[in-house]
Amino acid sequence: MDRNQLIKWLEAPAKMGHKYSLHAVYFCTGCGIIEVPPSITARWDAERFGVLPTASPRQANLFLITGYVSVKTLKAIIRTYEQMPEPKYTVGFGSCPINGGMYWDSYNTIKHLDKYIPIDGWIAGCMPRPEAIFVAVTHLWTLIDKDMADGYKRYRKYYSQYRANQEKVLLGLEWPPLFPIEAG
Amino acid sequence: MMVELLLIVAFGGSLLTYVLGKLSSRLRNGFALLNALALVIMIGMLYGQEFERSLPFGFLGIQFSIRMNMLSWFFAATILGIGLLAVLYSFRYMKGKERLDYYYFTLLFINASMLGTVVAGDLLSFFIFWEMMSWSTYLLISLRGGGKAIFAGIKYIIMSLVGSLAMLVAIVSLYTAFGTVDIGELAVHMQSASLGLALLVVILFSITFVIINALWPFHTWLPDAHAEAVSPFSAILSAVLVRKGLYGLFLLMYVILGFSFLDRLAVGAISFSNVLAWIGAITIVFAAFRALLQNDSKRILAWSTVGQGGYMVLGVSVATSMGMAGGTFHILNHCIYIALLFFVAGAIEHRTGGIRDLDSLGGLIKKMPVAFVGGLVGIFGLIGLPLTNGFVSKWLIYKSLILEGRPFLAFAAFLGTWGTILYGYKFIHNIFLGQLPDELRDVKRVPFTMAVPIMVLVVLVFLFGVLPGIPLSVVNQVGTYMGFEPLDLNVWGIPSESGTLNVVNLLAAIAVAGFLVWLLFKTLGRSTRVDQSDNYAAGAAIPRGRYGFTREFYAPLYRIVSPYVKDFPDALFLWIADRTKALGGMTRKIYSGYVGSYVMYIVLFLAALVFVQLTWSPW
Amino acid sequence: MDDTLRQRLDSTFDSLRIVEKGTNNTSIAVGRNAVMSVLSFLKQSGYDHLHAISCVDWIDKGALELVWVLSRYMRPGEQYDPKHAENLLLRTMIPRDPARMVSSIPLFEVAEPYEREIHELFGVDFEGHPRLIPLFLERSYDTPPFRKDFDTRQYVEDFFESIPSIVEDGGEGE
Amino acid sequence: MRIVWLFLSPLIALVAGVLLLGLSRKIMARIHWRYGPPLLQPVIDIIRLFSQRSASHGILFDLGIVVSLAGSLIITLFLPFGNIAPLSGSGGMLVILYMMLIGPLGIALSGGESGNPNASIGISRNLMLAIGYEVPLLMVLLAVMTRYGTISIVEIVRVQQASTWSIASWPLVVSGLAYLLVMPAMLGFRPFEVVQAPQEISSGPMVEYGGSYLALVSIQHALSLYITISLFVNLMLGGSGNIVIFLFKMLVVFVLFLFVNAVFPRFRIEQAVRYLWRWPTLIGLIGLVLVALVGR
Repeated sequence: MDRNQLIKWLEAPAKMGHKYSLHAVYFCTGCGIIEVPPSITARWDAERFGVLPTASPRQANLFLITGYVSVKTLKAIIRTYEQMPEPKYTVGFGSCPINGGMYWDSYNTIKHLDKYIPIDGWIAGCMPRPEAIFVAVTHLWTLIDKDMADGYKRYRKYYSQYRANQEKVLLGLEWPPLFPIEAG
Repeated sequence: MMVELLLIVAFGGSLLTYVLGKLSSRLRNGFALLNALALVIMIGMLYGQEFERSLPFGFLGIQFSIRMNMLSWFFAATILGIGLLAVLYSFRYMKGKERLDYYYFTLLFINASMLGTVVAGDLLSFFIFWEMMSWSTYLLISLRGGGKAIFAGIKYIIMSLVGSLAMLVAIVSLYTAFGTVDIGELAVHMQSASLGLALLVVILFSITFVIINALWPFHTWLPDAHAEAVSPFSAILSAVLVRKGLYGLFLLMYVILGFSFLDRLAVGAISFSNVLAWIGAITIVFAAFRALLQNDSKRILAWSTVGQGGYMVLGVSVATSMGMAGGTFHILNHCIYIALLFFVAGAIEHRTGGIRDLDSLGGLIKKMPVAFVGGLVGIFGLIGLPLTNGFVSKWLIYKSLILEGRPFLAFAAFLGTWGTILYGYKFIHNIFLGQLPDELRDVKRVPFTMAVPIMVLVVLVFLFGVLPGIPLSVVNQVGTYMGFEPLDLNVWGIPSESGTLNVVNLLAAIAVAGFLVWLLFKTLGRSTRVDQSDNYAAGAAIPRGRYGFTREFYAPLYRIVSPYVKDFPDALFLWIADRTKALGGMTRKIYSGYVGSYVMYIVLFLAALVFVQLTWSPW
Repeated sequence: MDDTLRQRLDSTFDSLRIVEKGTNNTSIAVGRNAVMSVLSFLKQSGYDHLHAISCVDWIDKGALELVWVLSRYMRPGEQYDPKHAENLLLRTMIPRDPARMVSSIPLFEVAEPYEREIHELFGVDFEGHPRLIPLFLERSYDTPPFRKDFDTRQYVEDFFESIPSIVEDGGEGE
Repeated sequence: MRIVWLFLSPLIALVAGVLLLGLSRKIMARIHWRYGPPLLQPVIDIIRLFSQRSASHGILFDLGIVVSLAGSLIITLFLPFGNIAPLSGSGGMLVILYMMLIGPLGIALSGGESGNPNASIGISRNLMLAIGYEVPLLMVLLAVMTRYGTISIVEIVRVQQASTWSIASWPLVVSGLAYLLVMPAMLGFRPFEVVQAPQEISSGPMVEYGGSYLALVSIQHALSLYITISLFVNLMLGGSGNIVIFLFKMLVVFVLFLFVNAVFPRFRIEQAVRYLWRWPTLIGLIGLVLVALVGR
């Protein structure tokens, strides 16, 4: 550990903790999840970056949305995202969450995921290789360092817009709003 | 004069309650409470007194006598204390039920007759009070009426009758041998008694006391009785009434027989106290695993009553001052926390409209916080976690067993405790934790008059757990009365060379550590309170209705142990009862109502007589 | 399909068309009213495994075709022989509007999810189905989405593209 | 001096426990042919968790883990750490046995309050596993206590230092073998990792813990590793007067069971209990009978 790192640790331990302990929700949303097992096991070993899959969203702070998102999956994604404790980071993985990808003209697939939950970064490609996950992780480090990974703050701030979009596509949600929604 | 007055107030009060009940229910309730309170105050004033007195009337030339000493006082205090709380608790619990005059009368009458047994100075009056106690208990067990209640009552009374008969035979044989039934005189005479007589008396008395103490294999009446009895009476039944068996054992082993005689009652390694200890050990393990299989809140507690009786017997039968103190102290502790638990179970039953099935409860911690605290503390006491009273007595029992070199008995005691943890947690979890079902959304808090007994007992559990010196000094006096060396005591615990117990140190350590962790938790962590429905369900909103795991809480363990923990004694007794009934049916067939057959019987009988006379000529 | 079964089928039901293309590729086309009796007959003849119910939209003919995929593993009353294991398709045409069919749950309980699926994707109403509630879809569609006249491209443009982006302060939509 | 140790020994236990946790992840990674996280990864995780805002399900949800961690901290005062056991005079082995309950019981109550069935299943498995390994363990402990005729753990350590380690002495060697067999279950290692079982019941009792809750539970987990191993070292390997040697003994024991952990799959709970009630219990029983026959 060089001296810069040490100074950073002393200055902002919470931020550094978040950087080097990214625990991911192990939630298979689409076909892209097939790239995750090699990246967390012996071949690419994500644990050396502090990235570890967890069993429950309560314990996690990183959400990888891997692949296309159908309307039903979106519901589970929103629920899972809302149950993660703040600060939390989301990364869209593959081209489908970005703009629908090859499922653009599907009647039941979400096109732009960032209309429903905030996204801190994208990994483009169909499919991205596991190496891309590590590029994304290191990139996320930079974003956390510069306080630019602020999706959870944006979610809080523009919650009424997000909630309206979610309710529009899902025809209503079964759970009450996470944050109070101001009128208008 | 005080003791006579005590008995008069107790019995008179119960009768008067019945009479007053015919006038007004409020008057009856007030008087019952006042009566119970007066008795508690009187027994408080009697603390430390020791005397014996013959009453001015007699029966068949036998003088009735009553006496007061630390042993009697100890048991009388537990009886009257729990009695007072049970009466207070009954007001709301029994409200709106039928036959209330009868209920209060019987409740107070049981208390009075239990008091009678512990202050009786001779075996005859002991027997009379004992019978009064048995019969009134029967009446209260089957108070609710209906087939099950009557069955439970009959089961109890038959087993109790067997015990009473055994005791009667023992008393008569003692009387024929020594011409007296006074306990003090008998104690002197017994030292010169023959071994055969002593053995007979010991075995007969033990049958009585083991039955009433619900030890294996004579425990079978207790779970049924609890399932049917009303909760305040369940508290009395399992806290004090069952322990009359231990009072009897104390009387028999240490007052009438004494140490030197007990040592002589042995054949090789099989001595009386050894047999008793092993019965206790079997009881502990068997009851713990039986309780695991139960799914009814009161049946779980009933089986735990059976099991805890085993601990007391273990402690008592070790016959060192430490084991004795542990056993005696455990009687007091058990009486506190089991009454607490029955009060809690009763409160749940009262507020949820009679639900006792653990599968259909849940999440009540938010609705009934007082009951939760009571239940948690009671279970902690039952397990014997440090800082509760159960810990100190169990510590004494374990330690005496280990130091006496009886690891197998100690193992049984430990195993029972670990079983207790399992069913204790199940009790807490299935009633109070988890999701609140929709049907129980409108459950109200525990009513005040039911909360007061619960809170009093909660305080006592902690008080006796943190400052065990206070009750142990009383226990020490009981031990001294029975001829044991007094235990070294401090108000904070037990100093000893082979391992000191210091509960106040423990309390301080836990308090400091708890405070530090709490501080860390509060300063560093931030949290938001969320609703119970905001729960991880694999990304889905949780479904309506039940979202919990309560059914068959220990299913894998059930599958492993259930083939081995069948209630064999119960099946055996039921089989005997069945056969007896069948035999009765056959006997009834003899009386066919046809004169010819009667004539034939007579002729056959005469022929048999003639045949016998001709063959063997016995006459 | 063995000849005895074919003869029995022909003799029991009229207006039955059996098409056999090679081994193990047999389909029976029946009128919609005869479906239940043919299904029941086939079930008794050993075809007691319903794999799936499928639906095809013949928009030019103005009809929907329902297909029951059945399997048999042994002939009833005979020893097991791997040669007897066969698949069979039972097909019927129903009008597109109104699309109605009798539920086959009384014969095959496994039909329950398949019929729900066909109901929500093709808009076929199964009479006698206990709960025709959505199985996969979270949204409701004017035209059932698997029908050929459902324009997915139009739907995406009309609906998904109409959902607004999140408007943040000090900038256009994200 | 005693006051200093009163605060120092939980602290050392804490540090040692967290290091053991980090070491376990590193060694496991190396056995899997991975590079593995840094040694201090648990510390980073705990820092991260403390900075997160988590969800609370009620007062008992908070209190349960506080009590659990406090209880675990206190046991370290009863275990002779080297020669020092600040509170050893307050109850001996029996108190340790009971205090070891407070940790799991606190988490059980807290997890139960969360109202998640996964948590309840985990707790029920935890308690079943506990009664599974307590049967042989209690036999072992009773054999040790009967053999040395005391319930004071300091006394047990002193006798061992004067003569030989328990595990190397007749007849306690049999009990020592049983103890070795139940150690993985006590540590919660595979093949007995049924309580958390992340792939199966979403990490069991911990499913609803996030943020500072999970941080405290991780610390408690580290402490319970320390406690379990140090009890074994004290009872069987003779403890030590020297802290360094003591910790080295702990490390050896820990790494031994880590290798077991790394290569085994998971039992089902029923298989685990059946196993624990068969071989370790049998061996423990033989040990107890031998001790009862041989005497002190």
